[in-house]
Amino acid sequence: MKTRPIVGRAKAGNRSSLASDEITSPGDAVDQDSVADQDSAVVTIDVAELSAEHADLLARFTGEVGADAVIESGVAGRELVVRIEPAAWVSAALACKTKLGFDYLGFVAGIDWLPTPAAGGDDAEGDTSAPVQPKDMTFGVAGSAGRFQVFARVGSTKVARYGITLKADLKESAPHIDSWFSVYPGADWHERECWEMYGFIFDGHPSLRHLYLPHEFEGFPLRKDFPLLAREVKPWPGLVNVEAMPGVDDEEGGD
Amino acid sequence: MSHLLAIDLPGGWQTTLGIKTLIVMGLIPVGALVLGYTFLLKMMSHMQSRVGPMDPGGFHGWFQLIGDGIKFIQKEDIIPAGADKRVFKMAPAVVVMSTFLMFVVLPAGPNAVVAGSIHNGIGGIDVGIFYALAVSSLSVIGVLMAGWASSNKYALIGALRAAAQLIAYELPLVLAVVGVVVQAGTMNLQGIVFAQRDGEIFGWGGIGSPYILTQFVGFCLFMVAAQAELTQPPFDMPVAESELVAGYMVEYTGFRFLFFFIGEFGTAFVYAGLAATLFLGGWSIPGVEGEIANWVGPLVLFAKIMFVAFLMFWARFSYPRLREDQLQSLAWKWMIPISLINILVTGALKVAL
Amino acid sequence: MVAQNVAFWIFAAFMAVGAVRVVTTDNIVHAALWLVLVLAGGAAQFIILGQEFVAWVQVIVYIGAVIVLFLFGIMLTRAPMEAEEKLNNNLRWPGLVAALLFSGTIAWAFIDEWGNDNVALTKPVRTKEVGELIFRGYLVPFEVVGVLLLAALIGAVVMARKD
Amino acid sequence: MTAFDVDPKLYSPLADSHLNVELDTGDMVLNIGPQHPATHGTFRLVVRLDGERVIKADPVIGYMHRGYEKLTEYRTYPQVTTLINRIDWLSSFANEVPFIAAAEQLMGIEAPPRALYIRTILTEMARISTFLLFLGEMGLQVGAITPAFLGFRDREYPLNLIESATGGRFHPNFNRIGGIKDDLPWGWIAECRNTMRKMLDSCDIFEDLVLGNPIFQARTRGIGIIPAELGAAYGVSGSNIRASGVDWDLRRDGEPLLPYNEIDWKVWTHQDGDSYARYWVRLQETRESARMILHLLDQMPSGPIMAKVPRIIKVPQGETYVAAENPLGEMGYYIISKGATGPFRVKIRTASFSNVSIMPWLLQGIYVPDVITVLASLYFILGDIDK
Repeated sequence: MKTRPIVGRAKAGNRSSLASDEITSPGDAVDQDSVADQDSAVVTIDVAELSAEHADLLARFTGEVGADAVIESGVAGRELVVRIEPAAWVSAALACKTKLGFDYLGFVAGIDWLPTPAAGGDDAEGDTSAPVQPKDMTFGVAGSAGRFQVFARVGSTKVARYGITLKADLKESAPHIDSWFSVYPGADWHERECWEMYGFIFDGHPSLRHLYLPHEFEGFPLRKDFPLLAREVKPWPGLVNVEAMPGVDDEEGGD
Repeated sequence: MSHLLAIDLPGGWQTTLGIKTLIVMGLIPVGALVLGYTFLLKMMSHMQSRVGPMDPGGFHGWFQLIGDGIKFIQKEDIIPAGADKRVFKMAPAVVVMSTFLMFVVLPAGPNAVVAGSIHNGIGGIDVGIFYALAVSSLSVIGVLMAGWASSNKYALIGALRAAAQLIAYELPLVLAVVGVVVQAGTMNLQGIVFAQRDGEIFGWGGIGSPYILTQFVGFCLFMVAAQAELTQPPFDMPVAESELVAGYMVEYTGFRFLFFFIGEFGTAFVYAGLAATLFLGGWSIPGVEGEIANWVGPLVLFAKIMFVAFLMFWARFSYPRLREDQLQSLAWKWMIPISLINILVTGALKVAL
Repeated sequence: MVAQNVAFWIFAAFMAVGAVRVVTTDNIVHAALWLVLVLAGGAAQFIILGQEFVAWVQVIVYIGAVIVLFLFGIMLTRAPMEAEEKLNNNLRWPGLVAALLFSGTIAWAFIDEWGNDNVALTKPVRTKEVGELIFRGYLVPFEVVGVLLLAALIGAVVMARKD
Repeated sequence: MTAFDVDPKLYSPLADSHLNVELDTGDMVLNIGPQHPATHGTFRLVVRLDGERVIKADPVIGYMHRGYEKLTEYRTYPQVTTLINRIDWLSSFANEVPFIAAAEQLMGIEAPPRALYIRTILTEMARISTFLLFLGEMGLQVGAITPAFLGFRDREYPLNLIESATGGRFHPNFNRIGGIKDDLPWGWIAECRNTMRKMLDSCDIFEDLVLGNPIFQARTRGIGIIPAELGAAYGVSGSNIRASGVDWDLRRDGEPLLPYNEIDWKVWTHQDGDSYARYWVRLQETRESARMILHLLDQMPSGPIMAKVPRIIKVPQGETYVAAENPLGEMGYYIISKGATGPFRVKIRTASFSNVSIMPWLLQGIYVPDVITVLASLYFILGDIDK
């Protein structure tokens, strides 16, 4: 995977005076010791040492969470992705927040690895507007045990520039996982969204209820087997092979 | 029989009451219109670089206000289903009535007084200013009626705020006037005008003695309190459109809303008139005496009213809104003590000099 | 004098209707609004008597402040929109008896004291005279009333404070 | 746990859901919204009041939910940009940038420098137009109507520039994978310089008229304080967290999507974390953006505006997360691609969603008027919450 090289590093002079004592000056090479030191507030990474950075972060993460909990890891773009045991979901978050300096919650979301069905169903003719997705079930970075995964990204307002993405597998029959609410209170809404969109149940969440959808809504819209009704009912506008709308002259419809 | 109908009220209330009522009823919409036109539309449009109100009709958007009026009149009159209909309908009338009653005491010339007459030598009601402030407090009842009868929580909160605010600012308003009353030695508005016209500053009577010079503290207090009584920014919590949508007026539409609107601007006109009369010498202007003053007087008064109203609307369009508790603490912790001190000092000087 | 008598009776009729509605209406806000009518009638009666100052004191204090505080309190605490059944109790007859007794006593006292005297209505009472009465003749009662009100105010504050 | 423990009782559903909201004696449940001038759209805030004091607040969102995360799975990459334009509709251009950058990153394409510069300029211009609206709107929410009109007036200038460069005032859809659609029109740069000077002047006006007003200060100082630590745990980002003293700006600290580090600029922070600080920070950032644009115009490189891009855009298999500092905060896209012409899954991380999620904690125990100033100072766009 190719990444764009970093054009340059942020200038030290750009920092506001409020954090001036925490600045690493631009010329400093990244000191591995200081990176390993958890007290150091700012870590700048260079593109050449990217993988080393990730390895170091992974090592620190594994040290905090325990080697048993980490299943697989990988790099997505510029970010470290770690797949962990679902049982370690909350303890990993706690370690990230308290030990690794990831004080900032990016998001909590779900993935359904089932292949995207073709718009309008498999027998839909002519609706070529939607992208054709592969029909086999493949998993992304750091893999997956099954169809459902929950993934979350935590960032840092102090350790600049990168975050860590955690993934955990969920059983398809009973997608349960512990809530992050007690660690990151901001997970509240994200988990509610994830619950209503994927049906993942976050144990320990104070009130899992609908966030976006009406409270009588049934089904989990972001699951891949939930049809996008708009495309079922009405084909993509602009398609030539369209059934004439009622009232339109049939001869011109050309169906 | 005629004697029976022409009820002999004391204080000269009976004098051609009907005709004068008509005049007043004509004056209020005109006053409201003038203020609405000059300040709401034109001054505000200039201050805020507005395009819309400057456009209709060509020159400076002169047609805008008429268009607004037409719009209000043709709008549907909606009464909420849960409303207390009788009270709901009555509320705007109560507010406007309070404004109407205030109008009658403003003297516009030596003999041009609506209420009160020659009974006591100078015309006007004996308790003029006190009367005006008393009837102005009636509008609170209308506001509370409107807020409660609308069956809307925003309206209710707006009405509660209005009540708390109007009660709190009634006191500094009255106390600010007391200084003037002490200095003039009368509560008759006409008498206060005469006192200013005939007064002297350190023995020099060239411009009379407009009380804005001697009662400047009182003037400031009066203007602030009047602004609060009018529920204009920075004291517009009862209508606070960004918080309470429109407060007690939220459920009113069309003509009933127009009533509130006329009441608002009409009352602004009256308060400006009271301030002009109490502190700026009212209709009197140095050098104009005798019968001619009856004709020049209204124009002079009008000019002074426009000046005071300009100050009011300037503040209205510039300032943000205070919070309810800040408003209360301003009234009770600052304005009332200051006005009491003002009265004390005025009284002491009055006795000493 | 006829006109004033007629006016008196008209206002009195309004006040009587208003007073009855105050106690019979099921809606507590309506009761307060009917009370406005009664108090306004009172102010009108004062004007007929030539007491302008007292009339406007009646308006500013009772209508502008007391009733507003009533309404304020009602709306702040519960703001009932509907009529309440529990508002009226079953003490109408004792109430009527008490009212008749009271008005009878007052009427007897008035008639006994003044009899057929006419009230002098030729000239309205000036504010100046009222002021002189208060601050010369009745200064001590005036101050006593002031202290009493202050005590009531402090008492109310003490009762209302939670801590 | 932090020092700012979150009371779980706070989260018992107050508005759960739309039915049977019982009135306690003395308390009053007030619906602020979904149609309310302070909510900038269809946002509903259910507050339980004791007098005018908020006991509990429960935001209800979703009135404008358009299901973009689902829709992106049925669109090709160029089609997705028209969708995400509508997320934060006040700064549409800024929405496109991280998505396009993510796609470029997965495809291994690099946009030429001139395109990056133009992207930066237009992003900053979107920031200026968004913040000018805020600077006026906040005045309006506090009760002063004049700033709102001045804000709308001054906002026209950057919008006109965006329109003349891209052809669209609100939804430019100007970014392409590998560059931008067109080069700047003739005379645009000179006009842009003039406008940016005008923007600096109008910032001075807001500083005098709103920020310097004692009533405004009395209304906003000490109101709605977001502690830095808790704010970060809630995911609050952008100017809101910088107003809490967190020196963190993705333009400088994040992935270098745009050439921000080639110019001289400053990240503004304020220590107070209250509504006033948020206004102050945004005002300074508006100024800083105008200065940045002037710098960028000075350094504008010449050259092509599009890189070599295949005719049919197919993004290789992979995952990436790219976030950018949008006017409202961190706007990120987690794109999972399976090698098709469209994404397999896009997680859209919007700024306002997280910024607003702190509200139940933030609004406890304050007065109704302060609710309005806090809402206004958090500055959310409904489309950014409901995506």
